[in-house]
This record gives sequence, structure tokens and C-alpha cells, in this order.
Amino acid sequence: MELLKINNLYKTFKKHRVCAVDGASFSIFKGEVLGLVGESGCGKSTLAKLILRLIDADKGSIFYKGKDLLNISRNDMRKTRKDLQIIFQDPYASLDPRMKIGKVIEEVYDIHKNVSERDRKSKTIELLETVGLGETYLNRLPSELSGGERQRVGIARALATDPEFIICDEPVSSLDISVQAQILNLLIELQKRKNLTYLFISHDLGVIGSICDRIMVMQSGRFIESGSYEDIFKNPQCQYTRTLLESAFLP
Amino acid sequence: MLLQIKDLKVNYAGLEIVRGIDLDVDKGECCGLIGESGCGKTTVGLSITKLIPERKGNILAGEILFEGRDTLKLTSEELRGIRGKKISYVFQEPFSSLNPVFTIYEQIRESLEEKDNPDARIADILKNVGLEKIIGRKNIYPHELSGGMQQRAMIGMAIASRPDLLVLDEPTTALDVTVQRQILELIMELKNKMNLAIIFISHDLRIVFNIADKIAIMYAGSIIECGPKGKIASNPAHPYTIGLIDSIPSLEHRKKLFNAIGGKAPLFSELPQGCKFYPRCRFRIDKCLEKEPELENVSHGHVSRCIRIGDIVRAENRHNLQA
Amino acid sequence: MGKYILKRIIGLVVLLLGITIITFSVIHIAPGKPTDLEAQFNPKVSMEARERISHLYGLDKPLHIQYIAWLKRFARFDFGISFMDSRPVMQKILERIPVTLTIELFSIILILLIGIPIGVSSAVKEGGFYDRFMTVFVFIGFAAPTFWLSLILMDFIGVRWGILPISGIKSLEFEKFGIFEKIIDIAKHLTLPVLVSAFGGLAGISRYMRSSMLHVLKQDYIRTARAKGLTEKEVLYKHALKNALLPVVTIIGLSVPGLIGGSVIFESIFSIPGMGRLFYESVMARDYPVIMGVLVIGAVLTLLGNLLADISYAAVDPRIKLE
Amino acid sequence: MNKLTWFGLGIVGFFIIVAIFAPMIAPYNPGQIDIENILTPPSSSHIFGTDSLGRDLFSRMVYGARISLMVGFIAVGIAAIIGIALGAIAGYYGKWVDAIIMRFIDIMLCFPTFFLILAVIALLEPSIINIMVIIGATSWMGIARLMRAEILSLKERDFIYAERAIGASDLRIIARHLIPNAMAPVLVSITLGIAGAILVESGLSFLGIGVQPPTPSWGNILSEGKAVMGAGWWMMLFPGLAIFITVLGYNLLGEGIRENY
Repeated sequence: MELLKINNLYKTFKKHRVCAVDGASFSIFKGEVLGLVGESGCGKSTLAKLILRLIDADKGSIFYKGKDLLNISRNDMRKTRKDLQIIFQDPYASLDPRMKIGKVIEEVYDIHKNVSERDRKSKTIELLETVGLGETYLNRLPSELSGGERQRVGIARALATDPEFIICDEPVSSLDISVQAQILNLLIELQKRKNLTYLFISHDLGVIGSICDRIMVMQSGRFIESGSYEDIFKNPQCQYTRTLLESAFLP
Repeated sequence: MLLQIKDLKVNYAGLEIVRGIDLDVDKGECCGLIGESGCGKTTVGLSITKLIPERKGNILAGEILFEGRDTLKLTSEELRGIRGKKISYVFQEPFSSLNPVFTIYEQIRESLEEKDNPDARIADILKNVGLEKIIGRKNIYPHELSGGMQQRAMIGMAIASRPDLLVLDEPTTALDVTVQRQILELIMELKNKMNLAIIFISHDLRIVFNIADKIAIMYAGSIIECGPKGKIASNPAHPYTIGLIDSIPSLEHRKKLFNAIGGKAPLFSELPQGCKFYPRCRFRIDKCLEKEPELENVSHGHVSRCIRIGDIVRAENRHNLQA
Repeated sequence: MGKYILKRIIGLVVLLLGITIITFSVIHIAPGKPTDLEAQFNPKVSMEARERISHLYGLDKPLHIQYIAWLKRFARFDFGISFMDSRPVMQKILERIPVTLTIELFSIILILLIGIPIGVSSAVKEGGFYDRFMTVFVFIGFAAPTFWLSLILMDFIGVRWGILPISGIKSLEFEKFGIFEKIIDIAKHLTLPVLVSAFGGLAGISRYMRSSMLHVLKQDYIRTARAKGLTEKEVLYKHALKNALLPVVTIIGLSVPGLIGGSVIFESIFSIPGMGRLFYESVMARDYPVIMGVLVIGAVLTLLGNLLADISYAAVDPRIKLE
Repeated sequence: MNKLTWFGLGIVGFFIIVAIFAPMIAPYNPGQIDIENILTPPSSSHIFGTDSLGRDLFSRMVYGARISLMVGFIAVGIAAIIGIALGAIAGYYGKWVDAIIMRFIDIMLCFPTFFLILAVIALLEPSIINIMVIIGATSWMGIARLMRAEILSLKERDFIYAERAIGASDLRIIARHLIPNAMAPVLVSITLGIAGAILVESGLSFLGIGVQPPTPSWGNILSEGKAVMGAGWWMMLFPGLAIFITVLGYNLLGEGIRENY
């Protein structure tokens, strides 16, 4: 079943005078892990922010449950945000440095009122446990946590609204390899247990290859190739995809 | 032996984060120094020519014999004779490692040992590192170059005085994947052409498995395994190395959970007793807590700091890595 | 380059218009017309003076027409006539500008010549006795009120020990002196004002220079310079200093308004016939045309100071292209 | 927090206490004229000596502290409110709003602040309230620029996008996340601003256009001291010293806050 349908999405940043996203059209199906790979500056992160309307697109449309997210009111958009969440790359920049970990989660319940005042604390602890943290983290500040732990808090925050779809914008790129494996395990388990759909963005073909069902290759704002894992890894059509595969140190 | 680091101990920001390192590098040999963030690998690299900022840290003990002389005992005058001349560095962030207000030409000229007729020598260096396009253009500044070109300029500066040893600290981590490959090929080309010894410091096992002759793996301030690349790849003899190899995403292993290492890296202020990897180790037994194991021989030239070398070699479903 | 200058000029015109609008609105800040305020407050100003103000500002006409009329006159540098001695305001101001600018120029030179070396050496010897001593000196410089400092200097150096003259810029028998003695005489008269005017700025620049230098010394390219084997002097006074000096250029531009503003105080105390003193006297006598004239000219001088700072910054920092 | 910062905090605290409990601390009524001992040097009965009207200098100094600190706090309060508001709006909404506010700031920064204040005071009677409002209205630009720069850099940080992603409203983002994170450097400039405001007030009073006698302010006491220069050293020493120490206190405190944030 088609969860999200995006067609010819455009975004140009006046500052850089370069077209960040140049006519992106694709669909995302329920329960799949759609991979998006490309080098830095090709517009992957911009696309992620456009899909959730964190930044405004120049033109194009994004259909979700029959509604075009770019044309609904800000208030309706805020309600639909419950189902669409995002995890960011830099664990240090994705958490408010002054906010305790418990408060980060509770703020989501406060905004969406999806959990009553009384059992917010217990729900927060339960959520922290599902991402491999626990009650001892409630009163800690982000600066006291390691990169991997902060990323787990980011994942917990994304799960707090019980979403259907999560954009993982380079979630493991700035983590050490051993921590990367832990976080990838967590993402794979969560997907199975909560039947989530991921748009998984990364510049690392090894990570993309080991977690994604379908893959889109992006270069300077445009999709130059997309297909199943076998299509992309076994017989890539474009030269750019081939160079990417050669450059990645795939074991 | 070109470089011998003997029982190096270094204190950084009040904590002993290099706790007795022994490492040898021969002429023309590429030695990979692997470790995750905060394990002290960069400090080891910087200690070789005493580049650690005085206020931040100091070298507590150990010797660094370079061509038989201990660099730690050299006068600042003698040390300058080695820095940039015999031992050169290339760092991780090319953009911030180049001085923004001096031209590329001037910064390379500074690294030349013989100051006569610099233009020809600089043109030659630029050709060697693939920067033919900017030969002769004396007023190019760092911000006018791409990331890859900036790193080529850094490498040019490093090889300007034909050094014997290149210390590379994560030279390609900040670059795009395609550019990363080109820079690594350039480094290998220069290594063979100039018979350079290289210390390649990285957190990424995949790169080092491709280019290093010998690999040393660091954890919590000390080397826990060291040996020829082939032996480490096919027959890793320390639980941490096995964990790292299992954490590398590989295509035969699609959609399955990784055999990942649990827990997180220890803080230097709270290092456990005995083996430092004990809290996260799948093969741990009580004996591991008694005292920190020594580096034991696994086979010729291959050592591991683990008392259960025999039993852990046959860990289940651990896939091999081709050399 | 031309496009940049054009853009800057347009920007300046906008700022100039803004200055005139604000100056004009300052005149109309008082609830009633300036003239009513006069009668009820300051008996000195006769009925006839009130007529002159209404005429000058055409107070009967609607505000925007008054403004345009005033702007036309301003464009021809005609600020009307001073109440006190009915001389053209512009002429009175032009007489006074040279004195204030000379004092300011010398105090900026003093600030740079002394402030920068203090800041740099404090940074280089961070944490040492010299650094701590200079930090205390700098804090005293920040906190000491200029008027108190002037009084103390005046009392001791002028009245008690009589080393330096303490008022005006020429001694009585100035006309009889030869050229050389005239210069010495003026210099003696200006020493105290320049010292006082520079004291606050000295603290500011050395504090700023110290933090700028400390910031630069932490950058990667300084580590690269050391790794290249450059002498400590080259690292500090070639690579680091040039980068640390960049922001100081803008700081000079930004300190111009403070210096001009400060002139009011020390020119009144040392009775120096400068712009500040003129402004103070016209404020005390409610001489509006002069008040407005000096206000606008002061702002214009600051504008030129900022423009000078921006252009010199762009010339010094290669990263800023004048596109 | 290092010794200097504690020293600064000590000074600030001391003068606040002096200002609050002025009536209890001052031995005499500050306005009480006493013709017998005009310009007497410090003695057991008048520890700071007396002024040219025989009034007790120590009492006037204590009440002067109240005026100076009040002017300092309220003027900077006004500047902070204007600065934080305009800075946050310019930083968060950007585009033409930002352009207008920034041009307005550039224009205001062109005027030598002291000139602007003098010009405005020349038009209004120099009551304490006017002085506070004028100093406040001409010293908010620094805080506005600082707040704008902080908001601009914070706005691009991922955690602000994350806040939007979980559905937080603009208001919640500005009030709960942007301003609190931007406050540290702004707090430093507010503390230094108080020192600046005290210096400006005493400068104005010294020039005779600030706090009008007989209300005591350190500036106008010092001005009286200038009139009797040579005859009454204590009239010059104590007010100047008080201003100097208070301003030093706030500067040290400001540096201290900057260091540990």
C-alpha cells in the first residue's frame, strides 16, 4: 500500500543559487525501508526536511492519506506530524543542551496530549527502556551522554507520538562503527516490532546495502537511478552509481 | 627499524589516556592504528614529535626512537630538524588545517627544506599530488579549493621535504566517498614512489584493511591487538577486534541483526580493574578481572592482549574478511 | 570592486537618511513644540529667540514638509544659525572638528600601539604572572570613569606638580612661540586628554586582542605550522598574529562613536575647544541648531569610520571577496 | 567560578545591600545642611567628611548608591526588553523584518551614544525617570545584535527542526528553546550594560545635566568635588572610588558569567 506519494518537488536556496532538490518524484510503500544514497551536498537532508515541511518547498506535492501536506493548514499539519517523524545525524545538535532527557520525551506528550499527565513519567521510562536506556537517564543532561546514547534519545523522541513513518537522516554517520551496529540493530528491531516505514538516508553504501529494500541514488538534487537492492548493487546502470560502489570499501 | 615507540605513557587533560604503547614501524611500511573516538590514538600520533599542547597534556614516560634517537629527549632545535623534514603530518579537517590568510604557494614554500629556487620544486610537488591545475598561480587561498584539493595541498606540504615517515590522522574522514578513494590512491602512490613509512590513524576498519601492511588496534589507551593485516583479518584474536569486524555492515549479512559489542567505551576516569574490555566482552571469565593481560603471542608477529586467545578464535558465525 | 563600492554607497545614503530622520524626530520628542518648552523652562531664551526657532523649523507646517525643508538645507550643510552668537552652525562645527579628530587620532594610535602588544603577549603567556597582572590592569581601565581619571590627573599632574597644562590647547604666550615651540606647546596641552581618552579604549583593545589571539592559537592550522617545524616565533608572529589581527580592524571602526561621545567629558574638563565641548555648551544653552548639527556630523563621522573599517577589513582578509 | 568572579559578585551584592538599607545605614539626613563644619575632612563624626554645604558626605554617598543602581538596573532592563524582543524577532523571522530591524540598529549605532543622550535630555527636563528611559532607549542595540546572532545560529541547529517535527508551535520554540539557549551571552552583555549605564548616569550628573541636586548621586557629588578641587580631596576621592568599584564589580561578574557558559 502506498504510504506517501511525492511528485516533482522543487527547492532552491537563494543563498547558494543552487537547486537543492530538482523535481523529486517517488513513492514510499508501507513497511519498507527505502534507501536514499548520495554524497554530501546532493540535497538528501533538504529532501528529508521538505517531506515533513520543516522547510517550505518552492513547488510540488506530497500526498499522505489523501491530503497534500504542502497545501493543508499549519494546524492540520501539526496534527499529521504525529504519524511522520525524523531522526537526525548529529547526536550533539539534535537535543536541546539545556533540557533533561526525561523532559525531552515529556514535551512530546505535552504537545500532542496523547498521554495523560499522571502516567507521563512511567510512559517515558517505558519508552527509554525500549531504546536501550532506562530510568537513570531521566534527569541527565545531553552533555552527560555518549553519542550513541544521545541518538537513542532522538529515536525515543521520534517514537513518542507512535508514528507510522520515520525519516532516518544519516542516523549513524557520525557514530563509531561499534555504536553504529548497536543503533542499526535497534532500528531494525523497532521496524519489525512496530511495523514502521523508514526513509533511510546515508552516504555509506555499506549501511544502505545492509538495511534497505529499495534504493534511490541522488546527485546534485536529482534522482539518477532507483531500484531494488539487487538492481543497484548487482547491475548499476549509471556511471555515478558505479563510481560510488567502487569507492565504498564493501567487504 | 625506522621508528620504535617503547612503553609510551601520556597524560591529557589530567587523565592518563595513553597507558603504555609499544609500536614499531619499518621503512616503507604502512601501519594502521585503529581505535574508536577517545581511545588515545591521536595523542599517540602527536607524541611522536611532541606536538601535544603543553598546557593540555604531557608525556609521562616512554621512548620514541626515530633512526635510533629518542625524539622525546631532543632539544627544540633538533626537534625542528625532524618536524616537517623527516616526519610530516596530515590531519583530518583539511579546511581548518590550512592557514586561511596565506596562499597555498606560500604554505608549501614554508615546508621546503632547501629554500633555493622554490618555484620549480613547488611545481613538482603540485604535480605529484594531482594539483597541476594550480601550478604557477601564486595567489590561490585555501577557501578557493574543494575539500579534496585542500587535502592534496596538505599532502603536498607534508612531502615537500621528502620525509621518511608520514603520520596521517583520519586524512579522509571529512571527505566525500569518491574523493576519499582518490586521496587514498594518491597516498599509496606516494608511499611506493618515495618509500614512505606511514602511520594511518583511523576509526574505520574498512579503509585500513585495504591499505595497511600491519594493523594495531587500540582500546582505552593501550594496544589490544597488533599484527599483519592478513592475520588480523582472517584470524582476529581479541574479542574487541572480533566485535569491530562483526559491526562492519556487509552485504551477505543483509537485514539481519549485527553481532554488535554491547555497552559503551569506558571513561578514562573510571577504568575497571583487570582487562579494560571486561564489561563489554562476550568471552569474559572471572580470571580476566585479576590483572590487565599482557600482549601474548598468537603467531609470529601477531599479538593480542587477552588471556583466552586459544578459545575465542573459533567464535560462531563470524564471517572472514578477504585481505 | 566597483559594484561593492556602489552597494556600500547606497547603504550609506540609506543610513544618512535614517540619521536625519532620527535627528529630526529627536527635535520633536518633547510633547509640545520646542518653543513652548523654552518659555516654561528656561527664562534666558527671549520671545525673539522663540520666533527664530519657529522660523528655522517652520513649525507651523506639517511634519513631513518641515522635514523635507530641513533636509534640503542639511544637504547644503546649512544647519541654520546658532542662538548664542548667530554664527552659521556649520562654521562653528568645522572650527572645532580638527581638535577633536586630532585627539581621537592620537588616542587610537596610542590604543593600538600599546593595546595590541599587551593583548598578544598576555595571550602568549596565558595564565602567567604577566597575563594576570595585565588582566587586572585591563579591568581597572574598563571600570575607571574618564571624568574621575581626568580630575585626578588634573589635580596631581596639573595643580599640585604643575608638569602639564590642564586647560585649553594653547598657553597664553602661544603667539610669541616659534613653530617648533608651538607644536611642543599644543602637544603638552593635548597629552592629558589623549591619555584619558585612550585609557578605556586601551583596556578594550588589549582584552579583545588577547581573546582573539587565544582563539587563533587553538586552531588546527597552528598545529600544522608547528608540525612543519617552524620556529615558535614564526608560528606565533606570522601564522597566528595575522589571523588574530583581522577582527581588530572592525573593532577600531566600532569604537569611533565611543571616542567621539567621550570627547564631551574630557573636553569640558580640560576646556579643549573641540566638538564635544561645543556640544556640551549648546546643550546647556538649549542651542538647538548647534545640537542637531553636531549630532548629525558626529553620526556622519562614525559612518565614515565604519566604512573605512569595512573596506580595510575586506582588503586584509582574502576570504572576503568584494563582489 | 574563579576568585575574580566571586570578588565581583561580592561588590555587586554589597552595593545592592547598601542601596536597599540606605536609610538605616546613613547616620545623617543627606540633605541636612550644617554651616559650622563646611568642607571638614573625614573625622569620627563624619567618616567621609562634609561637603561645601556642611552635609555629611557618607550619608549622601549611601543615598547616591540607591540612585546609581536604580538607574543602572532599570535602564538596562529597558534596553534588555527592547533588545531581546527585536533581536529575537529579527533572528527568527528573518527576510525583510530582519533587514529593517538591522538597518535601524545600524543607524542607531552611528550616533555617539553620549551625544544622543545629551541631545534628548536637552529637550526634556532631566528627571531620574527620563534619564533611565533615555539610557535604556539608546543602549539596546548591542543586546539586540547579540540575541539575533544567537537565534540565527540556534535556528539552524537540528534540535529546532526536531521541535518543529514533533509539532511544537513557533511561540513554544521561541520562548522555551531559542531564548533560554540564547540567554547566556545576552546575560553577560546585560551585566556589562549595568556597569555602562552607571558610568553614563554619573557622567551626566557630573556634567550637571543628570540627577539634579539636591538629590544625591555619585556623579553630582563628584561634580561638587571638582568645584572645590584642591580644598576637599575627600569630595573627589570617595564618589569616584564608589563608581569605580561598582563598575569593576559588574565587569568582573560579567566576565565570570561569560567564562563558565
